[in-house]
Amino acid sequence: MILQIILLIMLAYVVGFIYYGLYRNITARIQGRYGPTIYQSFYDSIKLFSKKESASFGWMFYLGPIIMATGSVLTLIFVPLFNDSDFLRSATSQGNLFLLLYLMVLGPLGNALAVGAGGNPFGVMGVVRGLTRLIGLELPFYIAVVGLIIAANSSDIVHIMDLQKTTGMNMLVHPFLFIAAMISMVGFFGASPFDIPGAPQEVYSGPRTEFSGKFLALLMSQGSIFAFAKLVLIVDLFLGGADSLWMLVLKTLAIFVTIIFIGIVYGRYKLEQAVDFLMKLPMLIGLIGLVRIIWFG
Amino acid sequence: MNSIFVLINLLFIGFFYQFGGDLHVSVALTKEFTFSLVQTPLGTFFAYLSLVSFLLVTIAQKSKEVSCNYYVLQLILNVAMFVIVLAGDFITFFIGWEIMTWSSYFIISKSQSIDIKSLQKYILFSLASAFSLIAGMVIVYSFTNSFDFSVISNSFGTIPFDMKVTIVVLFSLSFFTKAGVIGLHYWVVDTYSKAPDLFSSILSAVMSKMGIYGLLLVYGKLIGYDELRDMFGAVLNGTDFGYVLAWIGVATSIIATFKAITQDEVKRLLAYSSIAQLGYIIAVIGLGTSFGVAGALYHTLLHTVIKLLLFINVAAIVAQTGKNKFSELGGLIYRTPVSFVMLLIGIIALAGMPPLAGFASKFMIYNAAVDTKFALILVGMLFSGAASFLYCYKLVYGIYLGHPTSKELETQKEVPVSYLVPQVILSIILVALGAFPGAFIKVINPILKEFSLDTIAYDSLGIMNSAVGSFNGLFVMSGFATIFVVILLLVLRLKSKAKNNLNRFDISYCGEIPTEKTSLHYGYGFGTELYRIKFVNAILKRSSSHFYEALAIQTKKTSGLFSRMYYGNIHNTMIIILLFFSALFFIGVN
Amino acid sequence: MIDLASKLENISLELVEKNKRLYKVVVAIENLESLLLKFINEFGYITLDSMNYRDDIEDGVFTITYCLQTEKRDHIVMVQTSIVRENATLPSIHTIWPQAEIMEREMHEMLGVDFPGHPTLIDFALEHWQEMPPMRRDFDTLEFVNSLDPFRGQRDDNLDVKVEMKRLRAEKKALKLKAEQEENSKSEEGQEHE
Amino acid sequence: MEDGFHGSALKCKLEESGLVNTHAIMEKAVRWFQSRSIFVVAYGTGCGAIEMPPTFTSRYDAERMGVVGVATPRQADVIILSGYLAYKTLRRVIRTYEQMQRPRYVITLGSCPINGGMYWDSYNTIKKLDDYIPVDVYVNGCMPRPESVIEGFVLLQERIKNGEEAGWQKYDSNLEFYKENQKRVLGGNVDPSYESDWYNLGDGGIS
Repeated sequence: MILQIILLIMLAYVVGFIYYGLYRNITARIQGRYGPTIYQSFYDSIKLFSKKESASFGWMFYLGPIIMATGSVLTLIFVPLFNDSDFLRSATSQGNLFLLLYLMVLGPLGNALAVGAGGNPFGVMGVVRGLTRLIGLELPFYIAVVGLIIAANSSDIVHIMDLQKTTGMNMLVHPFLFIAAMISMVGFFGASPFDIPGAPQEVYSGPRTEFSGKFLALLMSQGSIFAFAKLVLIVDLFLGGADSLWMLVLKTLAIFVTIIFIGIVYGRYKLEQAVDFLMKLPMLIGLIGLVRIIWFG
Repeated sequence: MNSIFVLINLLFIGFFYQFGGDLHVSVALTKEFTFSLVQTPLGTFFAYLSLVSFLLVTIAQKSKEVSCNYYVLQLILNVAMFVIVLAGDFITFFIGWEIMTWSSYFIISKSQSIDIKSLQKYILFSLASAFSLIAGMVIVYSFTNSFDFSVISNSFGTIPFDMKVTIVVLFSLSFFTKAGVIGLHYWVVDTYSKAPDLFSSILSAVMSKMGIYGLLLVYGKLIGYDELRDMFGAVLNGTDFGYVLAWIGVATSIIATFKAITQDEVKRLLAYSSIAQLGYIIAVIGLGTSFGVAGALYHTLLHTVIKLLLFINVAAIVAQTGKNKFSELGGLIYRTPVSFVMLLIGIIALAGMPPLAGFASKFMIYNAAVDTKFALILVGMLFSGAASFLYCYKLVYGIYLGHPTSKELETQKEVPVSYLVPQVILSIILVALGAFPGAFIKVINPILKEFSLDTIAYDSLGIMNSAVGSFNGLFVMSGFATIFVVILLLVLRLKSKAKNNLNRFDISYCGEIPTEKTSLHYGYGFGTELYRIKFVNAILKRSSSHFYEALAIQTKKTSGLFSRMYYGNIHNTMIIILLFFSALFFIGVN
Repeated sequence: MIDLASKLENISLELVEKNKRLYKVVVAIENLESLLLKFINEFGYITLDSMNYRDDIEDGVFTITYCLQTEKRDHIVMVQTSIVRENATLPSIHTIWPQAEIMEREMHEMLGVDFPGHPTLIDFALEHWQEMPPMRRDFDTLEFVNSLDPFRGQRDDNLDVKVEMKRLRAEKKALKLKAEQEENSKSEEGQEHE
Repeated sequence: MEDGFHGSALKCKLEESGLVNTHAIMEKAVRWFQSRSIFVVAYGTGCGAIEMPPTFTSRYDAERMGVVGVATPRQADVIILSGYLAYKTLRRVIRTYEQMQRPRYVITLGSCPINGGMYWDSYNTIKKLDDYIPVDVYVNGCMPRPESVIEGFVLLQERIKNGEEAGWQKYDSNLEFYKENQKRVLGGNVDPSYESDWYNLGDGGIS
């Protein structure tokens, strides 16, 4: 199992970074630029890992990025990768969707502690923006997840995946829930219009303000791993999982590119605008789907 | 002196453990009324809860000199709660209830920061709850001719329907007031924040749980969940009654969460968060499923542990620094590292983060909502859970992280050991329960049997089972620890050396150099963003105080009306009394 | 148009009409404030555009000019006064015009004029300035600059411009002469052939 | 972190075998990666600030060479100083430079940082920037076009790749000299540089 976990982590690391390179490339092309190479994120992370020094404000600051990385790796472990294959299934079956929902927030909270210990007011402002945005951002996602759980009457992801073999993709069965979940996914990936926490024009690159060298590199790496985990989760919940690696890559890529195309064309909301928006339209869409499941499902 | 009372508490627990078994005391006060203690699994659970909490708080009181009669009052309160949770009939229950009210009243009045207004609030609401309790008792007695719980639970079905409803409403009101449901929480915040710092932990951790105990007693044992289902219809997979109660609980938890985020005083934030957490319990207590009751019990236990930990921690900090506002504290992490770690464990559990115990109870509560198909309830609970991260972070940031806001904070010592000992014990409990969430199922199952609900499957210590999924706490904990250590080792191995412990002013601050005068702590403005969000602002700007002030004014007016009758000339008074009695007479005749 | 000349004879000042819309009033430092107030209250010159200063080191005075404007921006009057350079002080007029506060701050920093009763006479553009105020004419900027931050040394292949110019001119001349001589010699040959 | 771990494990193995000098290879690889990814904090001093937006945006897309702008000095490798520096600005620039993490490089635009340019006799600007912080690449011209700015970046990348001695090493080796100059020009009010004890020794401490 350990070997499988290491394999999984490396897969997520590579795929996540290539996706981010793709993200930068597509953004550049849409802006009429040539853009960096697709491996640019590797270069960045290796460069940062090999910086001569990295500033640290004490042990809590040191441990924060590590907690965050731990949280995302743990999240990755609890997300089943393939349909009916026993790859890491022994580990995945130890958890459930509720556990995953809370694990996804564990890392950011750990990092928030480090930012607070760093003592940069801009960083803390970024964290507070992030947590406040979370209030609005989680709502449509929670509605979608709760809808799926109620529909499947189980919080076991594997069970939800298996159900889709008979009923078809949840994305088609519960379209409202899928739309709601996708809207909050845009925010989870830090894409516009919800990229409030790290807004460089306002809060000086937000929570990452004080992080340098290996800490920043660690944050970037775990970000890519976490992104992959989130994509796989969406694929499992709504796109009926994947049978092979290629299928998985294809489906995750589809989701990712959709999110890029949504994010690229928008400006940034203010904090209150973002939460207000998320509490109106996406929540309404999600509630429609939820009511459909409860009373007409 | 302190050690004596610690010893007394220890002996109390020891005796209860020794001679507990199935305790059955019954003393006849009159030929009607008896004073009887009957030990049930539910009562035993709550008894241990309160006894241990009192012991820990008494230990913490060592370094904070309090007078002898304070200790005595606390002991009386302890005994009173013991009587309440083991009471076999309503007389005993009510005696305990009254003693609890008054002894706690005297203890609160000993605080320096208390003012008469909050004292009046406290006593008025306690009396109101006591009155509605006694009204319910009397109605029950009038139909069953007995105060004994067993007799009542057997012959409850004979009561007519409207009286049943009245009884349920009266008891619910009484216990909701104690637990501080939103709307009836008017006394909670002031009392918690102005009570003696260590006694606030008792108020939040134990006394509010007496309300929960009362609810479980009434719904579960006296009336019975099946009876409730028959009385009120069924919706989805649950009962109407449970649905209404769940909405009350969810509203409580959401509103209180948002109120908590915007507080500047530490203990007010904790008070609101305790209201919010009790909202979770009340949301599932009426569902009538075994997971509902189990989740309520589990959350009761965890909330007691967490709130004891947090309140003791905050009390230590307040005693050490003399400051109780987020805008005045800050930057204590490297001065009081142990307290920081304790508080960290506390808030991680409070937020329900997986490696620690907090998640298990939340998981049970969510499952209860799932298998009754109360989807909106579930969404609401998840939502308030997400919002509660904000006040958890505010709690730890405002006190320990950021920058010290004043000179004396920079030269703080670690808090006294007597404060740390209970915190360490409690945090060990939290970690252990996080690794072994299944351990508590053994405690819950007998209580479920007592409520004639089907028990929960139990595989092993590590695994928490439910109808709609399970998780392995041991696996999560060990996995977290392993991965954390591995990554830590990797990072330590890296070439790039960390410039450790930079000067705290060496932050990237747009090229400027902050000094002591620069305000770098974000403790005060924290949470004011919420006022700009329309939906949240709509919640925040409302307050129950308007209603109660209006009520007070009306009461004054009516009482003034009555008094005018007597201050007027005697004839009018006589005439009015005459009319009154004649009216009674006619009613009696017809 | 207000006839300033007739209205202002009781105050000792000289009035110059530059054109129909622009007046210049030179007033003694004692009457400055009263005159400014008069301009606001009676003639409607309500705005202070700018405070300009000049260092007349020959007369040993600073000449300060207040430019006032009417509400409609159609008439300007320049109230000019002069103060002695040694520990010069001016009455602060930030109570009359708030915008004067920052102008006076600048003047204090650049010219070293003191404004009694001014709330914020702190650093304006310079930081921790120790020297003589830089806008005084007896402040030797070049010397100060060179002492603080001397010029970069010459490059190895550096050449003196004047010498080079001379050399180039000489070369040109030589070439010209050569050309002329060739011309002459050609013409001579031509004549011989005829 | 995996590659860091595996890389080092591999390194140990090969070192033992002694076949190849893996140290040099590792260094070379790391230098290459460093040259391929350059995080820039653009400090807009003077007129040259206007040349940076076109350099980084669609017209002359500097990101195609891995040159990206970042917001904070902590994350940056290169600081661009575009134009003349007043003493007031110099103080902030030194602070920003000392907050950057090694290896760190400086690129200046225009002739003002070289010899004061058209402000050579101003009472308020410095003439020679390299007295106060080490400069790696001068891009001269008044103002340099984005093409030449990009050329400067390419030059810097070449230097990093070849591992020539960079400015930050000079700064560390003769810190005394730089601090003396800074103190002279900033009138003894040198701000605390949190990385050397120089200012704690009495003269010109935390003012």
